Amino acid sequence: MKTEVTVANRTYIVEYESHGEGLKICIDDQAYTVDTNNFTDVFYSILIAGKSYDIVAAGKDDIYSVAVGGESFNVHFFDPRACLNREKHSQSALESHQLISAPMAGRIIRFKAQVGDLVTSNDGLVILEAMKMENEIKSRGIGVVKEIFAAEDDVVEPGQKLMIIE
Amino acid sequence: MKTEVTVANRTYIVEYESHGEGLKICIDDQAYTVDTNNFTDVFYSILIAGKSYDIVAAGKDDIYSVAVGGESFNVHFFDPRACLNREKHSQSALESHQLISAPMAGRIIRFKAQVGDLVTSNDGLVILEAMKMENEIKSRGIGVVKEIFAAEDDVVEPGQKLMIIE
Amino acid sequence: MFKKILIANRGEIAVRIIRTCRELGVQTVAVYSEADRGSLHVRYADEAYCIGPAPAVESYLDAEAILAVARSTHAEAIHPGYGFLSENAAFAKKCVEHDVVFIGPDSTVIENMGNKTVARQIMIHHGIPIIPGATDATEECADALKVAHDIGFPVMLKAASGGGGKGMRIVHSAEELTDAFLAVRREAYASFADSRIFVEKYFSTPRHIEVQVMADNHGNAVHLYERECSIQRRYQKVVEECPSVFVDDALRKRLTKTALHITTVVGYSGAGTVEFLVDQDKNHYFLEMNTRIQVEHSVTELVTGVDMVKEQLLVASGSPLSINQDQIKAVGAAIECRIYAEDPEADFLPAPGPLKKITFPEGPGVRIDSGVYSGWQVSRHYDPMIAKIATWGRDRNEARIRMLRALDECVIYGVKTNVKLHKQILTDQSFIDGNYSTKFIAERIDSLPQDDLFSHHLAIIGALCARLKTAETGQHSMDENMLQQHDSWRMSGKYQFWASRF
Amino acid sequence: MFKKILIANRGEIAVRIIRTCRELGVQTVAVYSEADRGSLHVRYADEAYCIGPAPAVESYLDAEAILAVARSTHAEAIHPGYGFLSENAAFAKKCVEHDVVFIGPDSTVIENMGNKTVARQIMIHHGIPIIPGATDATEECADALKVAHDIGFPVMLKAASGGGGKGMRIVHSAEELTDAFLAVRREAYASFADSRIFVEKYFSTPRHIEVQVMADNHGNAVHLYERECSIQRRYQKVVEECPSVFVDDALRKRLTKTALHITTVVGYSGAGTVEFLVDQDKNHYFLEMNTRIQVEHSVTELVTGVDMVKEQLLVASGSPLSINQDQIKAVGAAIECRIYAEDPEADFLPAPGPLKKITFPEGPGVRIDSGVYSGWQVSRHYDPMIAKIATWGRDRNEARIRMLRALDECVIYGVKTNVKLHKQILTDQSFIDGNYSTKFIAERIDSLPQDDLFSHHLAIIGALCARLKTAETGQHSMDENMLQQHDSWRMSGKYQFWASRF
Repeated sequence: MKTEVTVANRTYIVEYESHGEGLKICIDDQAYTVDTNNFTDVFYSILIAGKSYDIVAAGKDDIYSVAVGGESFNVHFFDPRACLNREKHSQSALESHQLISAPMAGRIIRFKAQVGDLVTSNDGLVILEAMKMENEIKSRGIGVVKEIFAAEDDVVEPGQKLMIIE
Repeated sequence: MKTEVTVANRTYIVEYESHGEGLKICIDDQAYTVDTNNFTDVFYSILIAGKSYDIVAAGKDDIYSVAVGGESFNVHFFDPRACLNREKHSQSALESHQLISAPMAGRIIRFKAQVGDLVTSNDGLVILEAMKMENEIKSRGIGVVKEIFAAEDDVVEPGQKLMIIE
Repeated sequence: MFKKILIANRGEIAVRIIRTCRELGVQTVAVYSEADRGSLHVRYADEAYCIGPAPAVESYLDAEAILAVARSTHAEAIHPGYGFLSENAAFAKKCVEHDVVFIGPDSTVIENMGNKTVARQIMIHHGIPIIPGATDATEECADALKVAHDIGFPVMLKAASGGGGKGMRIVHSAEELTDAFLAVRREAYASFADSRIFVEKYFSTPRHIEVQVMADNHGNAVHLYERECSIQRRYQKVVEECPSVFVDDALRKRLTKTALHITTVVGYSGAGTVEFLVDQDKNHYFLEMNTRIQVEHSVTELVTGVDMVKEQLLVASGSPLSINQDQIKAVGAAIECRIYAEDPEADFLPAPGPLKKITFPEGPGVRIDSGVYSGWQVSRHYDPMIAKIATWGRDRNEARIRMLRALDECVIYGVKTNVKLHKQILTDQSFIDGNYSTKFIAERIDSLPQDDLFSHHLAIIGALCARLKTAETGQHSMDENMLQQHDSWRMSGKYQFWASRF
Repeated sequence: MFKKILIANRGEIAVRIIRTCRELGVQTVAVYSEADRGSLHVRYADEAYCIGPAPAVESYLDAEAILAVARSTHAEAIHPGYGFLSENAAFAKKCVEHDVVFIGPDSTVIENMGNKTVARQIMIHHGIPIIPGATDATEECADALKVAHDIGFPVMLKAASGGGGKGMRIVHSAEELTDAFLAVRREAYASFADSRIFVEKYFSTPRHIEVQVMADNHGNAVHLYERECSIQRRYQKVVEECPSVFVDDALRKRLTKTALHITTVVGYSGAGTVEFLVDQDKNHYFLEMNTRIQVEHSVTELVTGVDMVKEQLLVASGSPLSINQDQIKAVGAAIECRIYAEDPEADFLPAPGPLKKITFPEGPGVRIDSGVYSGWQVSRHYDPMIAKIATWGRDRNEARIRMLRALDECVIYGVKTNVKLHKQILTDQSFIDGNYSTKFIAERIDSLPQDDLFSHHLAIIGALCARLKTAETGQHSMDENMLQQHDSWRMSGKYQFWASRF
């Protein structure tokens, strides 16, 4: 099986096949023979040429959350034919108008930018209070605020859209 | 709902109904209003009139394994109509001829009783080695060994029948 | 000793208190908000009662609701833990009025120490050094400017009723002062309903060192040595140590003597902490006195062997302290790392969510205090602390490498945490040398190290294992809400002001 | 210090050794049997290699397989842990021949101390008291009878190569002797391929007290105080304490002096334990010397603060001990409870099975050493120890009540355990008073307390919750193999002889 995988904004070409109890895998040009052992739901013990690694992994469809040595990664699989196109499409969409959504649940303290405002990189957009803390959501690019979807004092859920910048 | 339940060889009459987030339950003549919270697969937090208990429980059909304050119990539910009859039947069967099965996996070292031997309470029947230890299975009643189903040096699985005593 | 007490808190500190109560045979009553029905403190207590909705102000800060539970359960005393009502003089007073023992000092002591102006005046009166600056708080920008000119820039603006880092700002010049003053005043009012601000001398490489004290109502007062709490992020402690590598015997003698002096003159009772700022030249200045148990009390317990909650209960129930100064020996060294659910890639924003799997470290010299379990959700309503990991060693370096080992053993899956930050701190040469100030994190730990390629490869292998398992069994090992969200917009912590960290 | 070592063991002790290696920056190589692919020591090691099938004789006892892994991984040393090859002189010798450091004393020391006859002769030669009885082992019943008549009944029969309680029997009269002798001889031959038996004086209320020693190759030898190991079931330690409440300063001085004397005269190196029998009148008799780390070393570590595995590695790598006698202070008291998967209702038969859920205690003064995790299976092939729980307190009673608190926090679901037995022991008045001998469990803990009715009611409520959840979600929370089997036939432990407990 051959697929593309992204981890932390890097894309890798992955080829793999089952190999006894484990698997053979080639990531870009690096080949590994992996002995895997899954003892309880999400814990995997991995042996690669005798080296032992403890990995936690779970997910569904094409997205997996993996913890390796105290760090966690989101790993995305792509169908090389269909998905890449979809990805490209959504990226271009993102570039023409940028959607600001709440990264966490919280209460909106204040909008620092209003409809029509020109914002540039690092400009504050929204101040969100969560867990007794005021957090400022900043802009990473240039654009004009097109629409605001919430009001001050609103309690928002994670992922709820707050603002569109064009 | 009304049912019979056995715990550690004692039988209780249990009546219960859902009650909001929890349940109302009457065990023999003792009534409880129970607030239950199941946070993760098998852990239950139980509040009865404010008193807090941490219980681990799982099982299927009519048999549940429950841990309460460091002790574990097997809890059997009975359908008052059908099951009691079945139970009675199997109990009488147990009394006429007693089946000795391996309580754990291990290797049979030796049979201390042979076919035709009369055994009484506390007589040794089989010596089973498990986890580097020799364990003697003893008789709790009187009877004659009718049949032996395994040989010395056999490795047996838990529950495998070893002997019938009549 | 009490027969039964109520614990007016949640999370790890409530569990910590229940542990000692169990050892002393004291029955425990937990109170909980609607968000906390499955919380560990509810599970561990003997009794538990709901006191209101998730927002703290409607539950853990609701004095009437808590006192009603105390009354109906016949709890003889209330342990407030840290945060919430622990330094609320009105609550302490109300407890006494309701004939319930408040486990802490007298309400007037709480009031005096909670009011920075009063506290400073007491210190000045008794000849205890305080930080140069205003001894009176002000709501007026002009006053602030005048003080700043007197003591010279840089100065620190501090909300009079603030604490735990909330409502603080450094100002380097007169130009910056007005904006900063207004911001702090706004935050101070929003958080504490008190707009008064202190202006004080700002030190460039200060150490934050505190002395643990305990006093009973029989005239005994002891210190339990110092804690080094300079490793902070935005005025919030991240790593604490006992003892401080910066404190030599002469300074230790001065610090503990001053702390005991304060304990005596304010008429203290129970466990308290005197916080000092220590400058490069080892001058010490009184900062404040915390009239409650601290988060970081575990390092003191590891080094002295004293169960501080036990002593709190002894004192509150009228017994003398079970230890005198000669019996309190500091043996070895201890370090504590506060493990938070926060996102290091998003400037350490709180990252509430489901703790799908947790494995805590074990083995020699490791102490765990947590209020969570696999399956529990870190709530957005409260402080996102997952656990305190503390290690003890024969010396500081043994404690340090043991902590690194412990952090490596720690598996927390489901939410992002600051574990990697701790590893960075503990392996930084300045930390190893003990050569650091409260600026340490800001100056030394400015960016996350790059992932190495191999960790990406391992992540892919792990993901592939999970994917093949799903394909094989047709079952997802876990539901999808465990997947951590990434947002393409960065969040800044510039406006992060914590009210609930201690 | 070594760069890389191999750990020729499994379970908690392998994990314990890996922990110290990680702290010292020493790479670790684990070896495992086919049954142990998912074992915690495999997961925690840097490298891991399979060395054979589940039976220990084909894997953990296979010296050639282990040395082959050491060679191919360039491991510089082998830590044998306890059990398995740890006291195998031939293996220690073979390591040296293969140019691999054996982490333990010289093979001749292991050989001498492993041979009870030789060990006793050395002790007699150096004027160290031994238990009255034969100094020569015999295979002949007639010899045994003669010795028994000389020293008087009751006598103890002991397999010459035995250990850990296997191959031991008390004989009260000449009539019983023949049968018992033959039984012990048969067991001894089956277990150790050595039919020789010692006959020695049997004491009615003996204490089993051992002294921890450490020596390096630079002429330094120190003791780390004593451990009280009298709480035993069928000659197997169940609860250990440090220090012993029975040992006064005068006895402690004699015990530690004797232990150091032995350490010196046998040319010891590394960590060792000198076991003594102490009678009612506080006379001490040398029993044996264990030339390896003990299960119960954690109580000594808690009280002295010394990481004993670290010292073992230092000594084996040629460094001197990092501590001298003056630096080793005993502070407070520690207790260890060995948590086993065994069925208290079936005479403490091993109860292998799936550890579905485990929650270990946390908080002040608690140390956990385990080799298991939620989801792991306790194998029928090896020792069924789940974990060691150790607690430290300022005094013995604080350690004791802390242990009771810790045991209450401990949730082990899926297999039966001896947790309740520990609670019985720790709340028994004789134990509280410190007034007990090796007969304690046999005499005081003869039957399990009755369940109270309310715990049945709670069990029913719990079962009902699980049943209603199943009905609601249609999912069983766990598979059925977790249900514990009950057999209507009792099993007796009369023939239980453990070869793998230490």
